[in-house]
Amino acid sequence: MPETGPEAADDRPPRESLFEAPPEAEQERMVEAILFATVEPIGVADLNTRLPHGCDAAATVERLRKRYEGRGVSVVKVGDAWAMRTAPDLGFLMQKETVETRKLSRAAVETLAIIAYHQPVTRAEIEEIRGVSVSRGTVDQLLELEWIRFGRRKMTPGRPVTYVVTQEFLDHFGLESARDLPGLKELRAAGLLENRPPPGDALQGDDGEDDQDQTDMFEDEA
Amino acid sequence: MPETGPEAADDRPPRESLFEAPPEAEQERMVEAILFATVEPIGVADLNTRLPHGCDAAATVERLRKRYEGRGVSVVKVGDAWAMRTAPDLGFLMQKETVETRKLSRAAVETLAIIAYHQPVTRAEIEEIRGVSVSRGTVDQLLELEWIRFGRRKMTPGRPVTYVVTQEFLDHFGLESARDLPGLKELRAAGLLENRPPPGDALQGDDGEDDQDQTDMFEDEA
Amino acid sequence: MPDGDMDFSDVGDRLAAEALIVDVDGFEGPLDLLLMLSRTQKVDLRKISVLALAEQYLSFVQRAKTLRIELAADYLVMAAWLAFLKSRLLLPPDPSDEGPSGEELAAHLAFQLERLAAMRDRAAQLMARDQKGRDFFVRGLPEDVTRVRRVRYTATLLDLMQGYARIRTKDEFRPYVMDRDNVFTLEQALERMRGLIGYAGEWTDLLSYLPEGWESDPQRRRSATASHFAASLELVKTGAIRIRQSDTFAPIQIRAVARA
Repeated sequence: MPETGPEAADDRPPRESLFEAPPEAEQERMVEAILFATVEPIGVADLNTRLPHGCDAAATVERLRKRYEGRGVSVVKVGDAWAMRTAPDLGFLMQKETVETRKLSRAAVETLAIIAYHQPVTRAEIEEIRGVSVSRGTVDQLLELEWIRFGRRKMTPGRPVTYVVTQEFLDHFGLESARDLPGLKELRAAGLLENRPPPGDALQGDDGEDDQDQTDMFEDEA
Repeated sequence: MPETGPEAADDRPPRESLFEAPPEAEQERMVEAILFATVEPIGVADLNTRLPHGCDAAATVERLRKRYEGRGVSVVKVGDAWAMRTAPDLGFLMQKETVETRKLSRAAVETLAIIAYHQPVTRAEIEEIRGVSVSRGTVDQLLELEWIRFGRRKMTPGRPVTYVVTQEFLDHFGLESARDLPGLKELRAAGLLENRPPPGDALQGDDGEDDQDQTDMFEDEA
Repeated sequence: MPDGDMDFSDVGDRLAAEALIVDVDGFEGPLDLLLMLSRTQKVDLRKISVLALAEQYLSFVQRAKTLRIELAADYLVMAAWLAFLKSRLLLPPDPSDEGPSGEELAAHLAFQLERLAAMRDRAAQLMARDQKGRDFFVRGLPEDVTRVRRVRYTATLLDLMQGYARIRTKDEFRPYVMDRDNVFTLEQALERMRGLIGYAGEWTDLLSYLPEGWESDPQRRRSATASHFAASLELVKTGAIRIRQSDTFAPIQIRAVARA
């Protein structure tokens, strides 16, 4: 719609006082330009600081998302941030752009999945789930890819460090949030995300707290 | 959105036969995605080799250019090639201001102080008081900061321009007027002046008179 | 434990077991191996026969031993634990034993296997998702945000005052030159009074001796008054004049001493 260009906006100067936000169409152009130009997802707060005073980035980005529905490029939500990405079904056109990634080992892939579904999770918990020790290289590789990062320490003896997945992880796998991980609800319903200690384990008391932490983490992200 | 993955694309083979071009809208999506993701501007011939057989890149890119008219992003021709760029009028959004706070130089502080205490004051008078010449840069910096401005010209030979402090200056330093500046007596009481000021110093008396004296002093000298 | 014993009468199973032994390095620990073994039961992991699984595992370890394959310690630890579990499951519960029952232990193992299987499925699903740089792409030519660096200068009122104080203090080191415009010195007063004193036959107010232009301006008047007073005292000392004051703050009067 060429009518909504900058000229159109200039046609209504009386409404454009210094402290009045630009018209919606203009705000949309601005958010479009910012998201378009940037590789990293941008948070709504960041958008607002870059937009002129009085703009509503949250509402604008939603409108923009609608506008791009079904196009070759889409506006996607990544955690609390927004980005533009090409439509996944057009990947076949992009051989030139395809980035060759190091093949992840089975251990790395499993560890990543465990961190994603059980976050925040300690190394000991990952080892408990996989039944083998987690090699340093595996964690390092995931940290290097910026798919995982350190979370807050667990309030259990030794205050072990935890791992959580990152925004880059969400971005890479096209997830809006960690709650959108496939089958998360089913796993939780089946009790498979519980950190259930072996029967007779002395540390049984911590169980309840741990679960609390996990749930909180996902709820926080909502 | 795993449903729209590569599988989804595979779901519509009837439209993607080897000899039939995808519908116009689909071609547009494809060109849109390629122009978005490509690292450098891409020519029509290149586009055609990347698009499925039978596509018309030249016509599609023109349609796409029209579609983006007036948007925050535009399809532009770069030499013989095409690229997508953010609209030129939104360039200001692509700048991120980082404000660095730096202490005013000693020369600037002293010059400012002299102007504040002795306004309206000529450059020659500032130099006389400071005992050193005042660099053009220092005065320019203070003018730029809008802490000083030009006052009326002095009615003396050469009619030199004078400097006075601004409202901006008063706001910055939390003063209601330049008369609120502490006098030398107060400076001494505050321990800022260790030594006795020279006899006959214009600021020796009480404050109210000082201002008067200050002005007089220079008018007399002129 | 409905399935009871698991034997290797079936040739296929036996071959599978052999293959497992050869592939032992390919397993990521005993739990991984157990999960693989459980697959041969071809049932929902929740309905798995842990007893049968234990049997399978133990016979695997046995075969590995006969084939002189070195097994990592954790495989042996698991074997010992499964042997213990097996005995618990087979023997009637001992009421005096306070530890967890065989069923509880078996249920936990089943849970662990199910959980590991679930994580593997999810990992596979995750990797099958559209991935950035493979299925969808970011902007190829990002227009980097140009950073405009703006310097904001600050100074506090204290800086300002210190600056001014600095200049003013510096003034003191300037060679001191008395600003004489408003000062009437003792010498000047003495000179002047000596010339005038001869005419003072009567008592006259000292202030009437102040020179013209020094009577009205307060600063000048102060200076001239002081110097004339001092000069008159000097003249009294030499006996040239007499001086008197009738009361505190009353006018000071002088009179020339009549020469004998």
